[in-house]
Amino acid sequence: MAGLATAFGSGAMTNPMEDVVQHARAMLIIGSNTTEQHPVFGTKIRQAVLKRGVKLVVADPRRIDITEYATLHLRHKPGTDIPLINGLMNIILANGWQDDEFIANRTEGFDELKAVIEEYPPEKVAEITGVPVEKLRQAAEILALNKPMAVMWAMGITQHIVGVRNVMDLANLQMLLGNLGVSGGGVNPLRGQNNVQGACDMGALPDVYPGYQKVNTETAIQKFEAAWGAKMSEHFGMTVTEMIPEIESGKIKALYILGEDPVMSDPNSSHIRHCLEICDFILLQEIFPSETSRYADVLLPGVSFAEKTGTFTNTERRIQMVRQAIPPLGEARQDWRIISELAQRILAFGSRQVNANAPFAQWNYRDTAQIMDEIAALTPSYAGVSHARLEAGEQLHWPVKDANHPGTPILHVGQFTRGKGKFTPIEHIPPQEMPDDDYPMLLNTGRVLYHWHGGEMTRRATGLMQVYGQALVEINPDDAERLGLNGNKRVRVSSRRGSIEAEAWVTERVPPGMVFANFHFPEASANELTIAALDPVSKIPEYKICAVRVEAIRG
Amino acid sequence: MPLINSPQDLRRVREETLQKRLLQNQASRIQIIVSMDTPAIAAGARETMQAILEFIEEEKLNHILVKKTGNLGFDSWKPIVQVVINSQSPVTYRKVSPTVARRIMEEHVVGGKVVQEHAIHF
Amino acid sequence: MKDQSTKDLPIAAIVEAAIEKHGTNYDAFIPILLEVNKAVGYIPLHALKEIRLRVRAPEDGIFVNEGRLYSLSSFYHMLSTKPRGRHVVIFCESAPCHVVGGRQVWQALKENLGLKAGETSEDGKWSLVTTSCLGTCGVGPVVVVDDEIYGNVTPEQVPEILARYE
Amino acid sequence: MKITRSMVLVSSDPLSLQRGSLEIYRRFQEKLESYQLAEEVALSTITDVGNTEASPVVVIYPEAVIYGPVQPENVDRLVSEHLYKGHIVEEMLVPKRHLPSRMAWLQSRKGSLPAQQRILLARVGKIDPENIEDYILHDGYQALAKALSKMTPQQVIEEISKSGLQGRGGAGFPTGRKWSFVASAPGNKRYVICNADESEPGTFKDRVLLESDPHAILEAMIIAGYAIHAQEGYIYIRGEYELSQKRFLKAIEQAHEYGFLGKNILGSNFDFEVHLHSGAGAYVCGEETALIESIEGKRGEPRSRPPYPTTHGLWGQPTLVNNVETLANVPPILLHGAEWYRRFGTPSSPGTKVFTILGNVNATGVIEAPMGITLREVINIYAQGMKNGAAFKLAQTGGSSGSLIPASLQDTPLDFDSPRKAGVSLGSGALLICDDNTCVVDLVKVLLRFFRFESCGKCTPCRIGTQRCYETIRAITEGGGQLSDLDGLLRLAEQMERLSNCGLGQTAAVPIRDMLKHFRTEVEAHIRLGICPTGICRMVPEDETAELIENQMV
Amino acid sequence: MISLKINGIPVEAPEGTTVLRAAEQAGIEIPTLCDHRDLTPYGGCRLCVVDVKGWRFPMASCTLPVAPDMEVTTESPALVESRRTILELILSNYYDAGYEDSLGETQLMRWAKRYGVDPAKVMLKKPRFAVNSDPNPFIWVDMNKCILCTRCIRACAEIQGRFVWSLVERGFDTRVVAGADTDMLDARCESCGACVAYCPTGALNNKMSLSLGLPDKVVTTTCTYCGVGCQLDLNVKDGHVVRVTSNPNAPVNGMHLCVKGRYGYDFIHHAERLTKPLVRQYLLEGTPRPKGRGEWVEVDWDTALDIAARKLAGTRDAYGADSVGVLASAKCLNEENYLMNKFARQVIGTNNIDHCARL
Repeated sequence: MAGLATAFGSGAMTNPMEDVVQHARAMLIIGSNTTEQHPVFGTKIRQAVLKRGVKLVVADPRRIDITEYATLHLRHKPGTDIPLINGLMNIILANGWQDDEFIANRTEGFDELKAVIEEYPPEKVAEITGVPVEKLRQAAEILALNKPMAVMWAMGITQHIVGVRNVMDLANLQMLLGNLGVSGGGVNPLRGQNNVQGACDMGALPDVYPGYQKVNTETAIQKFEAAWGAKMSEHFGMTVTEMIPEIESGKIKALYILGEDPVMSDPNSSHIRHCLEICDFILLQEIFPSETSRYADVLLPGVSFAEKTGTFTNTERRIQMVRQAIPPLGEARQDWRIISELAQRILAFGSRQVNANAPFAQWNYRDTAQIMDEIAALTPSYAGVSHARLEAGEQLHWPVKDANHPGTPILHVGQFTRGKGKFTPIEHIPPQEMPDDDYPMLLNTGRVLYHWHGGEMTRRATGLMQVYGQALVEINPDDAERLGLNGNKRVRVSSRRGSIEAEAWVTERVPPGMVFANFHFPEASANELTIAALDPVSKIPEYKICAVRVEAIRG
Repeated sequence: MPLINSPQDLRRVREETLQKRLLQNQASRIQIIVSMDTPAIAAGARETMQAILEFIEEEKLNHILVKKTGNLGFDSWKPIVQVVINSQSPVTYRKVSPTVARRIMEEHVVGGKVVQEHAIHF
Repeated sequence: MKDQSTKDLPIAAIVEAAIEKHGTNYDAFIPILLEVNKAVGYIPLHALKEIRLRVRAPEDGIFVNEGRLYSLSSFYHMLSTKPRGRHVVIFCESAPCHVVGGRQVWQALKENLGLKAGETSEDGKWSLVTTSCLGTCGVGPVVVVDDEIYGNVTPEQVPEILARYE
Repeated sequence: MKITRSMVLVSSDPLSLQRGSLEIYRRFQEKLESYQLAEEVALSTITDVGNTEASPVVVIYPEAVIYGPVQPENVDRLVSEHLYKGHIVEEMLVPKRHLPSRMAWLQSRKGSLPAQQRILLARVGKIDPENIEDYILHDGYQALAKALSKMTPQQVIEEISKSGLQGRGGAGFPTGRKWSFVASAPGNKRYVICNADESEPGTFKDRVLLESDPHAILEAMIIAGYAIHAQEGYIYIRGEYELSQKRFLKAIEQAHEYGFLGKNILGSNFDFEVHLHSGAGAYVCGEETALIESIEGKRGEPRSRPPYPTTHGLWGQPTLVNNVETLANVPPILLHGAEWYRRFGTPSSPGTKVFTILGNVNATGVIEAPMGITLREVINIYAQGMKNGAAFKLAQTGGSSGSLIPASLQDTPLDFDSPRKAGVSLGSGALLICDDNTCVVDLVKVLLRFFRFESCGKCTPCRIGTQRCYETIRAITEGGGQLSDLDGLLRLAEQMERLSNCGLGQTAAVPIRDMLKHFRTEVEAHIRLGICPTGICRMVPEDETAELIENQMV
Repeated sequence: MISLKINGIPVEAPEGTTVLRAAEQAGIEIPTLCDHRDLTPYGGCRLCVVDVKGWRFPMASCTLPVAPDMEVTTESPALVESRRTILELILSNYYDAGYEDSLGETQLMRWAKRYGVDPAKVMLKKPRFAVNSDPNPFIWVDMNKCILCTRCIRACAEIQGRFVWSLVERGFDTRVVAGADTDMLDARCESCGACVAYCPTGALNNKMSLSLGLPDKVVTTTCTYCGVGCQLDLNVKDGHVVRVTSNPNAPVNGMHLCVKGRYGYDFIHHAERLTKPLVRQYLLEGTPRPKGRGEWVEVDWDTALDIAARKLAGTRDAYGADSVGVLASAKCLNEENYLMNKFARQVIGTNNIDHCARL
């Protein structure tokens, strides 16, 4: 969430979901297939439209389900989010719909923004994005004149080489309209997995300690060295999208992987396989054998969510209890126990200097409540969080500043974390790999309602497999006809990196020239095709766009 | 612009219509009114009307004005036809089948003699 | 039967014309269905889809799906969800017609057509259905064939009335 | 059919009876025989003449003269002079001053029919319904012009209130009060809805008005719109009434052309539009909230009340729903004034009522008579007696949901109060008159089949209750009834009346209750003796599919 | 606030509250089948009728708004009689094929018991519909138990926004069908199971849980799938999750869940679950790593942890802390992610820690 951090000083969904559905008068959903990826929130948005007549603008190249509820569907070309957003801002400025008071009091950098925005007149934007001028004007009017307006997005915005810039531009839009720090507004990135937010909050990132304390700052280093009793590294670590390729260069020799399946979830699977193959040592902690487990050396059985107690932090920064319902299966152990035991053993080898008297040097945890107390002690935004409060039924959105603080459902009320909100002018950069003569179609990737991520869990759920049992590649009827599919449903999709075979779903959900594939099924995972082009800041790969060739398989 | 834009307009239109009707009545000494509502049609009023028009056509009785109206009398009497001659009180006929209609045309309208067995006495 | 020929009927055009006349607001749903029923003889499923596609307008807060339209079609008895014969014979079976000889006329209809209530003949010529009062009780018993209404019907007249239709 | 040339009515209210009217009646029978007039002259009785000094009275048609007080010995002279020679016996006439309003209508002779009091039907049968000029010529749009130019909306409502007009849809709610509720209810928009979903079997008064005088209803809707500050009106005409729809649409078109609809009507700053909405074959849509649901493009399921449409109606806004006949009263009231209007009918039920007469009688159709007329009068004066001289057994009033009135109650005045007191209801004004060849169980079976068929299915007591009642009654007609069924039936009927969401389920119980109240012996005969006294019920199980009306659609 | 009296008890309720809800807030339970606090009032079943002073007939309390000085009586011999009639009528059109379900006592059976109506006596003798009439894998459809309360229809429309269910026909022939009388999935069902959650009779049931019996434990937890953070109840029997049910108090989602949350739980007990630590044969033998890493061997925890610890520590010591990469998990607990962060930074000494937030 680097984009939001630049603009506001902290990056997370600013408004709770319920606040958005209850109070927004207009919504912009861009790059989020909300009803399939965040189904319960998706249905709440539907109800906001049905019951309150909220004006909904959906910007998405695909005719996803939520477009049925949209007042307006902007079917812009993939990779043209920035010109689209700039174009909307251009129209807003031309009509004087911006919130001058908000801009004056709470932001900086407006003039620079304005200069760039002027470069994006509607006609030019229509040309780049493929959205007619008339629709751009309608969208701008709906979004500007129905306040508060909330923006929601997900991976459709971030999984581009310009992901961070996309996000910053959406932040620009919302500052321009004064929709920040208010109920029913905000910038709202929908976090994909159940505890992405929590994993980030907990410092499972190469550049920050828990609570986004930068690893290269003196205060943070001192704080954690004191707490953990060990010398801290002072430079940023590698992201997952860097670590695995760096195996090839020899920089990375060993991996400790907890419950992840990079072969399925990372771009350019065949290259990932190659890297893992040559890695010296891989420790994998999992609940199922996976595509990645083929490359592991030690496989430790962890447990599912039903077998442990602790907390998840959802997309709206709400910290909630997970409670153990059944004992761990077989000899499987709760993951926190495994990590602790492993840590204790490694520390016992003694080659690393650890001051055992430091307050949090030890790994002998009784339970996860005790771990949470440690988190609270070291993480300002979780300072007031405890299992006891949660068990008492308190609803806590971080930041929770102390044991009596009620939490912060809406961010940036009255003031941004960094003081003034910062406008950053954003210029359009085309995607890394665009269709050409050899690979004439564009591949978009994502998930479907019935499956989850690499499919490790959902492919093992009988009913889900009955409804959606194999990978489907969405393809427009025009293309299907051009390819001579003629009822023959099998297609081969190839990119410069690999190829998959799958069943075609001929549908108008995708525009001509685009195919859409998911990465839930190992035998036809979209990530065999995707490109490992990364956003320079966030290191997020450009999953949403690469060039492919589609052929009918004669059978 | 609508035809009537004030209560005065309404009065005027009414007067004009009245004059028009008086002229019409002078032109058409004989008027035949056929009840044309759903039960009348169900009982065969369309055929009756047809028979009357055919008779007029055949006999070239151009001075006769045939009009339709809504519910005229009991349903059990339908089809119902009224004959008005010289603006005198109408004679109402019940159960006017096409055959009866022709008889009424011949005997009453042309012949001036009321067809008693179909005339309503009330 | 009518369903066999619906493929040739311009359902989309029929729906379009109905929308032209009645608009796309919620209050147009039933009138549109009535028009389709009148033009096609019943409401084929693909007509429901055509209506949904043309009527649905989130920008005006109008949401509709086939299920709702089907539900309406089955609730209102002037609409039929099943194909009908070329000629539909409708008999009023309400009390006013019943007490003035409706029973006997109903028997005569069933015997002459060889059909029971709600049935369509195998050659697709006739459908026999009942209705509640048509408001023409003054000339009961009443039988309607297609758009023609017959009053004061006696059992003896039934064959003669039916013979008028090809 | 026998057409009588004259009709004699002898008063038979308690006072007249006390003064020997029975003897007068007997003498008439005798004399008509001896003058050989029995074939040409109908003889009947009339009740509640409301005049003590003149009773007993004798009314003779077609001259519509009233004699009184009449002594038995006068009868010979009346027969020989009036009925035989055709001279009115002037000196025996009731003096004008002794003629109260209750009697006055007997003398009036408007239209082509005897002694109707035509206010609503004044133009019916006189004008071409598709010709707006005809309407204008017959006082059309005068009331609207008066309202718009001389009255405030408030004054219009006051006038309607003063007239004592009550809703003619069946419930009899004071119209003026309803109008003022809607006018004062908070809302962004207000609507006028004319309920023309006339689906009660045997009721077709609205159809007659719509087919024969559509502009009158349209004018009334516009006036109502003005009174309650509405800009839009809907008329919901049942789908089966094609001709009504056609004529009303034409009326709307003409009214636009002439400037009675649209912007700045008659130069005022009042705008009004009317939409015609067709029903599609559902009796229950006659219920006002079901009708509103239907306009909104939903299944015609009645809403729960309160709240009422007066505050939460069409699209959730305050809505005035009036029946066609109710609205038809509005222009004459405004044109002639509330005082004039109250001269008709009874003090508690002013005005006239349009009745539809059906069944085993000589004349069937529509009539308009003052409120308070009795069933006996209707049968004998208007319906011209029972067909084929059969005996009157019962009448069903107000369509399927009305009461079964046995012969013993035929002198109950038909107004809003009296039938209620006698435990019967006036309903929509349909009078289905049945002779003694009618089996009451068979009739009630037909009615229950109707309800089962027309229930919307929303609430349990109606949806399942009508089916269970139908099954039980059907079993009785097929020889499978048990005496204990009758108690169960009555209990279920009572609960249906208590618990149903709308009038349909509530009134479905009425025929059952009336049947068991007035005709229990006949019902029990089916069960105890295994026979149908009239021979109508076959007393054997009938072919299920032939009788059941599953999935029937027009 | 509007003041009224229910069973003589003064009650205050905001304008627009129904009598049933006002009573509920005052701790007075009024029987109902079609009403649910999450759904628009319907007024169909009529079980909730109450007497209101000034009204001749009982009123359905689920649709009746509170009014000032209203006096309501919720139970009386006449009302009991009425409720019994309603239940008898409902059950006279109900059929129980006798299969075991895992719902426990349905609301319908609860009221039947309370008002002394014996379903066995009044119910139909044979089914009117197929007992399992829809082929979808999640939702058991047995319309013989449908009482037309329309909660499923309203749940689908007002919560899921999918409009799968609707009523067709009318009167006694009224039925609930999916779409234009088709299969649920054809009617664009998203299998969220909201209709099941709100069904008061078991006409809609959880297919996967049928005949698994009643749970001996119910645990409220947070869903493991997307970032919305729905809470749900795991129903546990003999150490197995047999069903997921809605928890009405879930702060984010209330009674609502999606298909994965409600029906995607059977991976928990899937046969492929890893239940023993595994290490490659070569690690036990101390031989070089073969191509393809060789065979897996089941070992005890000590062995596995020991090998893992030695290898990681060895790598760190041989190639420096930054030669080790740590991948935490967005599927795991905050506490576990914290430990992974601490592990990388304290135990290994590297900032090479990440997880799949980007993916």
